[in-house]
Amino acid sequence: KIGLNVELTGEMPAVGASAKNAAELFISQQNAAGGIPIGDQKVPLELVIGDNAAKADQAASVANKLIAQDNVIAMVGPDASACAIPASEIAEALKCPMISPWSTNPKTTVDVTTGKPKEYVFRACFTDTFQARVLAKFVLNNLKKTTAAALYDVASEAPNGQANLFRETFETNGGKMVAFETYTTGDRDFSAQLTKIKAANPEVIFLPCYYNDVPLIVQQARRLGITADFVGSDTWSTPEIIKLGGDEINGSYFCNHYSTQIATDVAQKFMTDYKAKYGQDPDDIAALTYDSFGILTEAIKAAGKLDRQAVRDALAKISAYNGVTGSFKFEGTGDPMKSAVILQIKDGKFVWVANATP
Amino acid sequence: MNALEVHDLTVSYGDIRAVKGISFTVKQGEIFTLIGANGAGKTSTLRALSGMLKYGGRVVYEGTEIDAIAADKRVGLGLAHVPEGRGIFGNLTVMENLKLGAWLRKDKSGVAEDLERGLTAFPRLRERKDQAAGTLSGGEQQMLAVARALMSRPKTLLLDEPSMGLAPKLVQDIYRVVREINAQGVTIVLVEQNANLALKIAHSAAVLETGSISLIGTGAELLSDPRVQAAYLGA
Amino acid sequence: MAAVVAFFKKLGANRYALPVLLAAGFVLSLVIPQFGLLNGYVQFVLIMIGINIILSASLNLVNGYMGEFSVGHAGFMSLGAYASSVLTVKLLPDLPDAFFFLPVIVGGLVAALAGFLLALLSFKTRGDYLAIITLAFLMIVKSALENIPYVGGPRGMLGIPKLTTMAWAFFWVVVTIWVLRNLLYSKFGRAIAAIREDEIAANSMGVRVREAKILAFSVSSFFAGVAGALFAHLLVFINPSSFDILKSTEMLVMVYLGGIGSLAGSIIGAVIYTLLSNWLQPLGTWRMVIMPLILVLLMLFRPKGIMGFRELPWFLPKREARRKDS
Amino acid sequence: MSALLEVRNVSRHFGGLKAISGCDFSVTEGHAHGIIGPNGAGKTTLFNLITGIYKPTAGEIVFAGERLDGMRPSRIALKGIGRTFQNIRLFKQLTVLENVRIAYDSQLHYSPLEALITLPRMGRNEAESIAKSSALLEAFGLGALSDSLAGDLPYGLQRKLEIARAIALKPRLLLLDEPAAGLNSGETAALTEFLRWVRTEYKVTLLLIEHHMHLVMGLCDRITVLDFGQKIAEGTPEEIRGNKRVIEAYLGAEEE
Amino acid sequence: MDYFAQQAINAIQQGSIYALIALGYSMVYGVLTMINFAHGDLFMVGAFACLLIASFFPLPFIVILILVMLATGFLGALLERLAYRPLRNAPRVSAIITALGCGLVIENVVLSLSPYAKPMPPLFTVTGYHIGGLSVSTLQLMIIGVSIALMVGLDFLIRRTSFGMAMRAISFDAKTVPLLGIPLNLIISVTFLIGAGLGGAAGMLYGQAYPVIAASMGILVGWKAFVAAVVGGIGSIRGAVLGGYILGTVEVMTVAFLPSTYRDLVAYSLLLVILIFKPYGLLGKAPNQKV
Ligand SMILES: Nc1ncnc2c1ncn2[C@@H]1O[C@H](COP(=O)(O)OP(=O)(O)OP(=O)(O)O)[C@@H](O)[C@H]1O
Ligand SMILES: Nc1ncnc2c1ncn2[C@@H]1O[C@H](COP(=O)(O)OP(=O)(O)OP(=O)(O)O)[C@@H](O)[C@H]1O
Ligand SMILES: CC(C)C[C@H](N)C(=O)O
Ligand SMILES: [Mg+2]
Ligand SMILES: [Mg+2]
Repeated sequence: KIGLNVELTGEMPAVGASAKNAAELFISQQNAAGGIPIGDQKVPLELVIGDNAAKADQAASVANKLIAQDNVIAMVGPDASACAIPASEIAEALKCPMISPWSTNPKTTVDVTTGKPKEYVFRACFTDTFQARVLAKFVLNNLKKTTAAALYDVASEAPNGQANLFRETFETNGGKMVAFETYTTGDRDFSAQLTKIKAANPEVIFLPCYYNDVPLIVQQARRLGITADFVGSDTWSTPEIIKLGGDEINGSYFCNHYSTQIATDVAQKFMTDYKAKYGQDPDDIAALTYDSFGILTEAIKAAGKLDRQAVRDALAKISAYNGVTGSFKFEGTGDPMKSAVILQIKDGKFVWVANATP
Repeated sequence: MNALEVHDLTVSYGDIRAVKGISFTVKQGEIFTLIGANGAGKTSTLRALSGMLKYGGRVVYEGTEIDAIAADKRVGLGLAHVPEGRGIFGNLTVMENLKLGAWLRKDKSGVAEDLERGLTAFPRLRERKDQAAGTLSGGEQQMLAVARALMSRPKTLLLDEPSMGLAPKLVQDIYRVVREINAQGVTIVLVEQNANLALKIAHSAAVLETGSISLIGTGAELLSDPRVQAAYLGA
Repeated sequence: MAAVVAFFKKLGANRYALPVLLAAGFVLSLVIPQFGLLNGYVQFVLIMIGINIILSASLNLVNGYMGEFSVGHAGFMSLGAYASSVLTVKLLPDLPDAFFFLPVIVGGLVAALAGFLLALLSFKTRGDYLAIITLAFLMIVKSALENIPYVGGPRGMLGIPKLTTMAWAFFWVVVTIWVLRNLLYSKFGRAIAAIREDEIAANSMGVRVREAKILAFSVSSFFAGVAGALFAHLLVFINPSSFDILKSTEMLVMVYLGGIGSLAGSIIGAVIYTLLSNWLQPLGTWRMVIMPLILVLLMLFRPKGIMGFRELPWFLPKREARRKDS
Repeated sequence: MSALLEVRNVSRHFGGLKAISGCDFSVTEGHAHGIIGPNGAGKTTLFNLITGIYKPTAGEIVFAGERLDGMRPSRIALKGIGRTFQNIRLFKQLTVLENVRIAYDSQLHYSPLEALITLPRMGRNEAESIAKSSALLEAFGLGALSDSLAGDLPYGLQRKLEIARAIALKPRLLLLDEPAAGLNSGETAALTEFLRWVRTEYKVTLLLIEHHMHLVMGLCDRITVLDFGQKIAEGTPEEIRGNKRVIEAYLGAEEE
Repeated sequence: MDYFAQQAINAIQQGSIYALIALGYSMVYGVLTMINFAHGDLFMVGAFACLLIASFFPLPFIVILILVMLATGFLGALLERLAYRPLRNAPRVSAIITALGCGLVIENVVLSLSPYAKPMPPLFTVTGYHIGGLSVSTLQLMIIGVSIALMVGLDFLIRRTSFGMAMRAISFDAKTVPLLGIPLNLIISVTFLIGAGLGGAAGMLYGQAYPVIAASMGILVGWKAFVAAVVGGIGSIRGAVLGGYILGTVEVMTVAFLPSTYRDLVAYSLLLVILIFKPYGLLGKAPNQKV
């Protein structure tokens, strides 16, 4: 029994929907093969889904339910850091392994009071510290731009963290932030902030914003006559952004967990299966969720028994799992050693531009 | 033809039966008055007649049964009701209140004429025609309510306690107006506490006691009835 | 249904029933976690029910008994949550568990102070305008918290110790209901009801309208703050967006579901709401279709909520109950 | 006997409308004092000025030697002025007893903190309030209806309850705004008796507005007549009855 | 200077949208003294209706606008008929809570049917004018124009026509209205039709200006517009417009001249202060009830 704690309602329903799809795909594939081998018998997997409505308190309550009531062996999710952090506290306290597919915020896997890594919390993605470094370097070295502005959702955990980390690394590496603007979740008019940014005249605008805000920002910026390049984070990574973004988003760069163009065999197979089942290309969340389930079952197999402690120990020992989004290795923390890619949006597609390793 | 025929009318509020099956007839062109103590069911009867309340029994207006007709449609048939408590719209000006009274009428010139007539009959209203009606004194509001009802050119007018809260002189004024309206051919059903006054101008009358009619007759008959004198005239 | 009513009537009439039940409840709330009689999730839900009871009862004081319409209680709640967390996380990190009442009371007092000021500033305002003032207050609190780095800004506070236990939750529910009952059946409670019915007449009958409103707001926001403190130390993580207009909406739903002007109603509303929203989890987005639909249907058939202006005999002080019997 | 209430040169304007202008009169302690005048003369406005619901535009109002103008209505009520309203304003969704208790509450002395944790003093106070309020209702013949909702009472009893509620304040001065409105002549006669009883039983000075001349003439020691916001006459009932101006402005040619 | 002028244009656009939504709140309030908390969601439905119509029938802009207004208008009238009318004699809050519930139902039904945000196709070509450092687009001009036109029209309807008089009469005392021969229910239905239709029109224009539409788009804007309506003086058409522009201006100018995180703090503090000093809003009248 595996729990899935995702954002089906609320601010980012697309995230929850993709995660749910990927999870169901994974489960059905495993069960078609009779389940996973534990000891000498095959055990079918069962999925228990809880909706956290993209809210911190709901996420905690769902985590509680999945772990204490439904007795799951481990929990996958939540994805948004704002939800993943409180849920991770619960998982840690109840000693249940948790893997967040997509929460990039450092605090998810670290106990803030002691500064030590949490024992039971893992993630399937890189962290914001890493991502910010990758992006800052990309802007400075590849794009050769030295002035940047940022516009982000101040009330949302991931964008907020990414913006601040980006500013830090960008400036220590010789760049200059000329404007640093915010909005709040749910806003749709950014003209005031953009006018301000326009006056500061940056070469690049960093937009660590969720996929449904980005298109609006980009369109309003172009309408105001802003010509700077847009750079985004992994918060962009759903094909939805292309659908919503129109012409204006063309040419923008963002940091991602994997690229369909440099896909391995594992990834290739996942992509075809996913497309066959849901009629659309899988996005990052789908891929990472799929991988989270992958490493989890790997760990369960390795543990050889349905015991939370054993599963967590096996997870921590994973050293070379080959997933859709690359290879995984945990080295004493819940953060995998993983590489990132930089993609560009070009004529309705995500085009691979560069690789970045830790 | 009779203006109104009421057969076995009942009105209930939840479990409370306010009117317990009363019947009476109002002749065309007369003043019919309904008197009775507090809570006897007078207001409830009028509300039933104008369609404000659901009721049992039958109401025949100018020969046709109107039980299935909604309140706003009854006004179109010429049945107007000046409710207890006046029901003026306090947030509208005096003028606007009067104009609303003519909602169903299409003849602009006729309406303007009636408006003028109303303001002449009640000079107090002309003085205050642009004032919010809610700030009028009680008596002024009562005049406005009557004037407004007349704007629909009713054939039958239901009046609920028009003298309530009025200065003695104004009561005389209102009653003079009621008589005048009646003289112009409008049938009037008048509900009153002030039995003395009402019975003096009524052609026929009935006494309502806890939801039932206890006496019915001409105005003069009831005025001289010892039971009425004892109970309602404070004699 | 009638049998249930009769049962409660009998139970309510028995004067030993209440203390016995209270004692039993308290012992249970200590014993259950000690011996792990119920799983963690059920305990979590039970504590949430407690917190929600406190919230709906406190909101009911303003929205039900006083007839105003506050949509800002999530703001009071967040003040309580933050104030108490600052205490346990930053100022008194070594506070023994048994002294948990201290940060909770401080949280309540900070919220009460805000309620006091809000009522003081807006005493001239009524109805929909007051609703907006409370809404603006909510937005200001949220936005202020987002701008204070000391409490983590928009990302909120982490590492709050998990101090809210079933016993504490139970304790505070009892305190809330007891205090509110005392208040409601005192001259101040009558003053509040009089204001709801007719402010001008109340004034002319010697009711100090302004003082009564301020009192109601302060007490109500105190308990919203208490609930916030318990909430923070249950979830161990808070951020400003946990206390948004949706949270206020949730409280409104509980109050009107259970019934305005009734403590019993507040309890019923909170229990039903909390249970339902957990049971309906598997329905995903349709859950949020069904819950409001239930509310709408209830409003259509029982516009004042399940208990609207009715009270179970337990919640009446003895003298009232006695008078009603004789 | 001395003047309990003095209205000195009081005016109140609404926009351009002079509802009361330069009104002067005084009420002697122990009297029943009537105010009559045409509709819209400013009688109710005068009551609202005395009880603080409106603030006077000019002039002063003195009660028992103390200026009232500028005070909040609740303060004024606590000084000893009770009132009823022209359009009944009961607490409709509360019981008859609660209506009276709310007014009686001004005599109770305990603090909010005592209320929150029910100290014994509060209990005693409350018990006393129930007893006294019930007794008052009993005296008014409303005892049997204690637990009915005020809004469910028949009209006549609502008027009576409003008076009882005002009496619960223990006022020295009781303002009654058209207590007989909507009563028939028989009922009005009974009300006159009742008001006499109230006046002696509770030792209050009465100031009342009324259009029923039987009541006014039968009950009042003195009558003030207002028209267009100004006093046009004052005197004993006999004097007023014969006053030409009053007949012209108010009473009309034929007396009722 | 350019900077300020540009921000002023931004403020007017933002204000126009708040004003347009606030009008619908005020209109319904003006008649039933009831806050239609579902209005923000009707606004959202307007945007989706526009998307649906536009993706199946390539009609001219104005025709789509009318269809959208009719569709949301009928939804609003239906809501009134089914959910609010039975509560007309119930306590006022019951109706408000019902409206809140209905709003949630609508929002979540749309969410369940369409979890992803949707792109809104442009219905006409937006031309941008760049004069010096200033940019104005036809879309902005259009939003501003439509709001002002609707405001003037509504103001006329309510103040000058007998229909408007009847609406105001209903707000004062609905029971008496039929006694004058005025069809009460019809007028209320039409009021909702217009009010919700306005919301729908706002949603559609909004969708054009911010072409990513989602089920949750109505909540925040809805609440803000409601705030605007109240600050202006709820029930007053001119007040709604004034409130909308004030809110838009304060929001934009705070961002323009202060750190943008202070936006809500400043905007709502100002609104709070306005309401404390003018408890019935800027153009609202204190209920002048005679005692
Ligand atoms: N809305 C209502 N709900 C419940 N009962 C009502 C309602 N209206 C009237 N009643 C009751 O119905 C009975 C008749 O009332 P009605 O108003 O018809 O009397 P009335 O003769 O007009 O009295 P009044 O002289 O006071 O105007 C009374 O007992 C009253 O209490
Ligand atoms: N709040 C107000 N705003 C504007 N005008 C008012 C207000 N209150 C009263 N008035 C006006 O003041 C005048 C006096 O009104 P008031 O109610 O005092 O008369 P009244 O003598 O009590 O009459 P009635 O005998 O009919 O009750 C009226 O013309 C009324 O329109
Ligand atoms: C886009 C989000 C769902 C994931 C993001 N990286 C976070 O940490 O919250
Ligand atoms: Mg009557
Ligand atoms: Mg008066």
